[in-house]
Amino acid sequence: MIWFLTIVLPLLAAFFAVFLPAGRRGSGFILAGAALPALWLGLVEVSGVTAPWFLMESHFSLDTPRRIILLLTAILWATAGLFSGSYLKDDARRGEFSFYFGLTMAGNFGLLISADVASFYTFFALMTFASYGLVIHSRTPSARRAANIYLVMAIIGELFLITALYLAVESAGSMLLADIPPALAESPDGPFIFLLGLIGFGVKVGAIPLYFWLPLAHPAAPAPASAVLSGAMIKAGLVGWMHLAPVGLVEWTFLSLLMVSLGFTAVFGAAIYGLTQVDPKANLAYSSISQMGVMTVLLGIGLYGDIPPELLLPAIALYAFNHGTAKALLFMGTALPAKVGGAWRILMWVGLGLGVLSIAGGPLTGGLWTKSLVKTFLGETSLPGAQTFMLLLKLSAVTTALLLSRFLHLLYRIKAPSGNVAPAFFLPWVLLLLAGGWWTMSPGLLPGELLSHISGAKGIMDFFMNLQKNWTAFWTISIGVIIMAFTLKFTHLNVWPTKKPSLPPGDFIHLILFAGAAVAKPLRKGISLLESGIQSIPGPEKIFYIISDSKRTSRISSAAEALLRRWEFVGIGFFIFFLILFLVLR
Amino acid sequence: METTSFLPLLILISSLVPGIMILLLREEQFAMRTFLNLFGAVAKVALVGWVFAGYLSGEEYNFIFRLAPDLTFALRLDALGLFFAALSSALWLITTLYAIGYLEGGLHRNRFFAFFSLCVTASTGIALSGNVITFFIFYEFLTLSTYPLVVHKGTDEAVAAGRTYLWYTIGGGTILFLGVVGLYAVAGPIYFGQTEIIASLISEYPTQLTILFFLVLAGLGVKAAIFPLHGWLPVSMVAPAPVSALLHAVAVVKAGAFGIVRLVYDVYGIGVAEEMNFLSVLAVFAAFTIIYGSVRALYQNDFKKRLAYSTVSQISYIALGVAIPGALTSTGAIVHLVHQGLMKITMFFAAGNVAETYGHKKISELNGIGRRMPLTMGAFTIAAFGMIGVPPVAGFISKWYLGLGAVEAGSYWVVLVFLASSALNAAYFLPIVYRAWFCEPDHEVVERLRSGRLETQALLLIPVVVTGILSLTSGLFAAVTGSPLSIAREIIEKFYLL
Amino acid sequence: MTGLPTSPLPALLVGFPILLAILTLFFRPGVKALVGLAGCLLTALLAFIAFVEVTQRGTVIHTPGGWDPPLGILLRMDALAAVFIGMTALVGGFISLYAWRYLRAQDPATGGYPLFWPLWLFLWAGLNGLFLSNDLFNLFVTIEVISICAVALAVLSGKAGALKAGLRYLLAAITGSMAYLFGVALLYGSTGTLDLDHLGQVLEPGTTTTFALLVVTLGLLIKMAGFPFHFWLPPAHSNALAPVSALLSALVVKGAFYILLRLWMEVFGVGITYAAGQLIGLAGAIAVIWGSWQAFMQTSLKLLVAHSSVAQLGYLLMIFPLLILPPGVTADSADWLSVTWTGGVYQVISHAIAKASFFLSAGIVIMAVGHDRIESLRDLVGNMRITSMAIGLAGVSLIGLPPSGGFVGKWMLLKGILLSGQWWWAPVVVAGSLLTAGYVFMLLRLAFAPAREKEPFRPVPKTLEVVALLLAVSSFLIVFPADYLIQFLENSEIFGSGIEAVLKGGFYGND
Amino acid sequence: METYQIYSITSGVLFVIGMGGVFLSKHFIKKIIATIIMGSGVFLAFVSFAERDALSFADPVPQALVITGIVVAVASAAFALALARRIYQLTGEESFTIEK
Repeated sequence: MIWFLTIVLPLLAAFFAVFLPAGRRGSGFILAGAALPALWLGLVEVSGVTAPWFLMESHFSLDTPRRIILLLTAILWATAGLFSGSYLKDDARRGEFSFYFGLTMAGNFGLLISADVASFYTFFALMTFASYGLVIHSRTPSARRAANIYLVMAIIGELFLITALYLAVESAGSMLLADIPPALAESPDGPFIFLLGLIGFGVKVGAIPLYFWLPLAHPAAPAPASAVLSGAMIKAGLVGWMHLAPVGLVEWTFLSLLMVSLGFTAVFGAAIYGLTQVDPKANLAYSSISQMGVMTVLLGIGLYGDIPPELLLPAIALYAFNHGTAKALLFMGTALPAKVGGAWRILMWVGLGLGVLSIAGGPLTGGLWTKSLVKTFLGETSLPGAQTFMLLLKLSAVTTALLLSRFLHLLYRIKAPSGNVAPAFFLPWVLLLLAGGWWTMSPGLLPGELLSHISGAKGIMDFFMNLQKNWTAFWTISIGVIIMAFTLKFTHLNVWPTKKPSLPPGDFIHLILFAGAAVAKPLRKGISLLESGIQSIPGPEKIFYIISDSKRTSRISSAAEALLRRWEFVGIGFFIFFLILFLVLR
Repeated sequence: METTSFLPLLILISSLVPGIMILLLREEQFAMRTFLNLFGAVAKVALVGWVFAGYLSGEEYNFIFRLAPDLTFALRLDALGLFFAALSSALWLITTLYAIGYLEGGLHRNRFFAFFSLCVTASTGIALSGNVITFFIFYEFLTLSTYPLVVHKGTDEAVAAGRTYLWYTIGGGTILFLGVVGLYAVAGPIYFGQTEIIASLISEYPTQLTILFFLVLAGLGVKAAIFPLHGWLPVSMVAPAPVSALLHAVAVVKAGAFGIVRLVYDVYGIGVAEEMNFLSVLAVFAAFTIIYGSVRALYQNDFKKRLAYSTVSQISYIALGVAIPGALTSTGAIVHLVHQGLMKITMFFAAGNVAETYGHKKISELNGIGRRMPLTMGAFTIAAFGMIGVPPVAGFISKWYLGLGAVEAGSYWVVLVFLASSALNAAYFLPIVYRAWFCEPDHEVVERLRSGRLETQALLLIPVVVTGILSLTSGLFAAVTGSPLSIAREIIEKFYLL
Repeated sequence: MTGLPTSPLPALLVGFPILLAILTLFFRPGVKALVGLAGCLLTALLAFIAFVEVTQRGTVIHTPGGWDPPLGILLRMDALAAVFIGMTALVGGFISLYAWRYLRAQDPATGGYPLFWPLWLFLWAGLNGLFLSNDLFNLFVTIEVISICAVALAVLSGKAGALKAGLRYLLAAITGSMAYLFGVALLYGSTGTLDLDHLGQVLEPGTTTTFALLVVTLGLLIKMAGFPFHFWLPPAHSNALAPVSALLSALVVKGAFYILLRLWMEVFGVGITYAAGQLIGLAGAIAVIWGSWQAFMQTSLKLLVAHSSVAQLGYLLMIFPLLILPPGVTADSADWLSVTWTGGVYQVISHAIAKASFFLSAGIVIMAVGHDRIESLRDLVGNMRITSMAIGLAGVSLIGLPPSGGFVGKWMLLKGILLSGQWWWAPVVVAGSLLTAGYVFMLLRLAFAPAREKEPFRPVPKTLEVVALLLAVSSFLIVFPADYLIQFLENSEIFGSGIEAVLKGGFYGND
Repeated sequence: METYQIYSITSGVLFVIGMGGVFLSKHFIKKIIATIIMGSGVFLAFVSFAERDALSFADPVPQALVITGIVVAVASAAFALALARRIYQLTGEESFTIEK
């Protein structure tokens, strides 16, 4: 029951929000309430169910990594829902927003709890297409453009995805997601199928080189939607990867190295590019790409085969959890500085600071904990170049800190309202801060063996009290923060743009669009020429009409008939007929 | 074959007789006409349901009448036929309701509804026919009964469209005739399912049977709108919306597609068709049509014309499914018969509603229509997503089976065709959806409805909502017994076990 | 000859209409029509009785006055004759009803062309006589009676166009008859007999036989307007009054076909070659294409229908090549023979019904609009539902679409073609069907098109419309007794020794 | 040359002349006369065949046939003449033009 409620409640909420005035008014609570079953599933282990009547026989169940991510997702949707209720109070399209919000939520929950391909793909698609409505919400030209680029990329992703799924299901001979990784490990086509899936889900993850829609779309949406986009939905792609990846079963060095290097490219490239932005949300979006890079690296290690999946996958999930909550906190936080004033502002800054620290892996945060998971596995794997990667990972703390301190600075520039004011949506934000903080650092989410594998017998508190680790984290982050502060302080070093981004968000999409525009014009012209050409090609019936309708034809045929009517010609005909018949009768 | 039952005949009569009676009515006898229409439609649905239930419990229904030596009129019910009959009769009922609303106050309603009924008689006849010749009889009867519907408006454009329609269909019919006679000449009377006849003759008459296969295929290909025989379809969308809906979703194109299914599975048999490489030819044509129709659809600004080209493309899914040997593709093909019908009828209803309520016929006029007609466009959106193959709409189920089957058969190029088609479908359907929901109207529209009033007449609205919901649920609950998918699976099991 | 049951019915079938024809001459114009109509209906009834008689008793004969051949005349009614007589009765009966109402409306002053009735009854008697005749000379006499009556009917309106067409028709008919008669003379000269059965047994191949075959065939081809001798048909049929056109097209030309069929199948077994059959078939094929194309190009309604007759007669000629076995094929393995000839006969019937309906409908339209340009059909569907339905149904039957009679005929013809391996005729059938569809739907297209002027249609008597529709519907209903009819033809002893026997002997393989 | 052969050949020639006349001459009356010539040829053929097989007496059947044939031919010719005359009265035409 709880499984179905998880999906059905958000759907009901969506329709409730759009059709009933009461639903529009109380949308915040309704949407938040709709996430509760998912929250329950995230916290409490419930045995899976089979729904033979749904799609092509559906199965719903959870495993540890997915439960962690479901919990994350549920928290984000609940708080974002609550947040949106007051954030969009005066928005004319509020009902519509809730509608798409609910649908997307249903898709997001559904894909996480699905254990078979069909329902997974169904909910994945629902989430993908419904979130279009969230991205385009403001209807500004830039939002429209972002949404449309998002849609095109999403469809491309879906196409790769469905191909991967066809092949995977065919080779597994089963619709169960759990059967796919072993089948891929066995199949000679396994790497190819996985590569297709890598691309298909890569769009959603924002992996290099498929990410460029993301810095456009995530900032375009209203703050709560950006939060779930960047915090929760982006993880759906990751979950997809985890479903396909035969972690611990294969040794695909090439794919492994590919993922790791793409991951690191994202980690650094996105972080550096993000510095050029002036919109804090674009900045965050690049940070998301960068952080997803880390998760890509982790999964890439898994493909090398020397880390058991039961250790690696929960670790990735936990990393995602930390990033998700923190990132959502920051995204929703972008709406705060203009509204929060006075004493509340302190709380706001603390929260934002914690969020930033957590993402960067700062001392005493969940980030430190999750990042050390990465380090552990990088240290354990025998993947070629693992040492270098370790170094790169350490370096990434600097770039992340740089990027996010830039983010804080961008927020800092926003003018605060006077007086001790806090909007209603400040409360869900604080709730998110608390919930995220609590669950990231609580050991309850992780399986015991992973816990002990990482922190040894001493337990997690000991880990957090480890001075050396905290110190390392502290100084690496400090480097970034100090560089930022330094450059801001000295004008001739202040290269940071203030009004317009020095490089446009979405980076090389512009190259693509530019090239596309150059190609598209002649292409479109060519195709429309072709189209008019095709239209002007007469079909068989047209050719017949031309012949039958022409005056000339009718003149010729009536002249011929007139000839046949003449007695002389009949006589000649008689004679000829006579002769031939005579000949053939002999 | 021994038992004779008049039930199949009764199914035909349930629309034939009302059709003829309506023809004799006076134009203003609205109540009588509506009664006859609905009575026939409901009776047909009930009868088909009854027979279906009987069939499932093992009853056999045959009706045989000899017209001339080895020219036997035979109605015989099998799962595939009943499947199609159920689709026809159910959608007929819905379309009748729609048409009553659509033509309210229009001209020549008697003629319209009479031929409407005859048209459905023909398509159920096609479904129930037990042998090749009976199939042919109804196939041609369908051509004749749809012609007055295509030219119904009587405008010059409609009449010209009717001309093209006839050239194609009669031409196809004649070629089919040649093929059918040839089959009878070579193999004698062929009842559907007697694939052993051809199988035993194929080694003796390979050339003849090859030529005949392609003659029959070409004849059927006209109605199934396979390139290059599709020219009539985009033209004949000038007909009133319920007619387009019926032509595109149920009656005409499906008759062709259904015929192809019969030809391959029930006349030649999959084994022979595969062995002789007939199927690969069919596959190439079908694949080309899928892409071609989609590309052409991209460039149509006329709403119904875009839908028409989309039909060209979608119907070839069925042909392609048939052409790729394997149980999965076959299931996909057969289930797509129904799924495409549901989705396409929804789309045409929606297009009709928009045109009828606001007069918009061009896609460029559809900005913001979703806000004014949320239910209509909601149904349209569901159907559009289904056409693209987005789950959980019905179209996904078909595409899933087709794609998976193609992978299983090792025909990877077919998968690419499906993908390209999906992309193209998205490229021409999503702009409509985008305009409807996310664009502001270009000009001021009289807001004729708000506060409790329906967005359009109830009789126009209910059918589109019903078919929209059906498109969704037949995908969503595809695994439930009685769903199109489950029936298609049963049908296919039979073919592959035999 | 002995052993066959005798019955007075054959004599009655010929004598009764003649008697009535003479009787009608004595009445006032107004009454004449009534008596004539009554006579026609009675003749039709008689024909049906005779038909039933044959179905019950098999072939029946009658020798008027008890004189046996060769001195007397033998009237013999076998299944083939019965079918043709029945067809004449059915079509003729409907046309009579139509004519009664039509002529009165056309020409109220004189009581509606009173001469129509005696002429039509004579014609009917001639037709019955032709179908019942069993010797060459009787066939000549009956076909002459038919021709003269037909021409007289064709010129009934007295208009110059009709007269000229009539004279052309008459001259062509005389030429054809004379050619035929010349052939008869040659045959008689070489064999000394005119009896068809006897002739078939004694005829030997030779130059005389060849020449006889030549002139008889060509003469009959002229009379049945086979290509390239169709020059008289379109003017004659299109200028006549509507019921007359229907009679001419549906029945009269079939007389010559009947003789040709009987002679080729029964008498000339020894003289005919495979190639000759191909030649006749070729003439038929050209007629199909040419006639249909011409019909398609016409702008006048009745000319269109008349050209359509040329084409339809072509189909009948196309059965001849199929009935002649190619060298080296024995009749036992030729399983297409019976389907072909019974199909041909069935085609005759369905064409007669459909074409009659077509001409009658055309007459109605012309009556309603006052001219016979095809344009006049605009918006027919909106104004004259019944007639447009009749045109539609008759047209569908002409095209040969199911479930019409024309379909069964075409089916059997095509099957014969494919079974015989002479596949080269198949494209002709296909193209002919398409062109037929072309002109039929050209009419329907106009019928559905909006009218150019207001109220273009004057009201016409409902009876006419109903009769035309009934005929059109009959062209579909004959599908139901098709199986019975074909069995009836197949199983009966036809052409004296029976066509199966002749065919089994083979025209070629025997010698 | 036997008598009946002369008869036969003559009849054939007459027939051909008649037929040529029907097809090639223009005037109505000439055409009608041509048909009569054809008829004469045919009847002559019949008559010539009356003497066959060296029978001592002439075969009566052809004679009977010829008489009937002549009646028919005369009737036709008369009818044709009447038509031609009527056409002339109505239109003044004496030969066939291309009509519809």
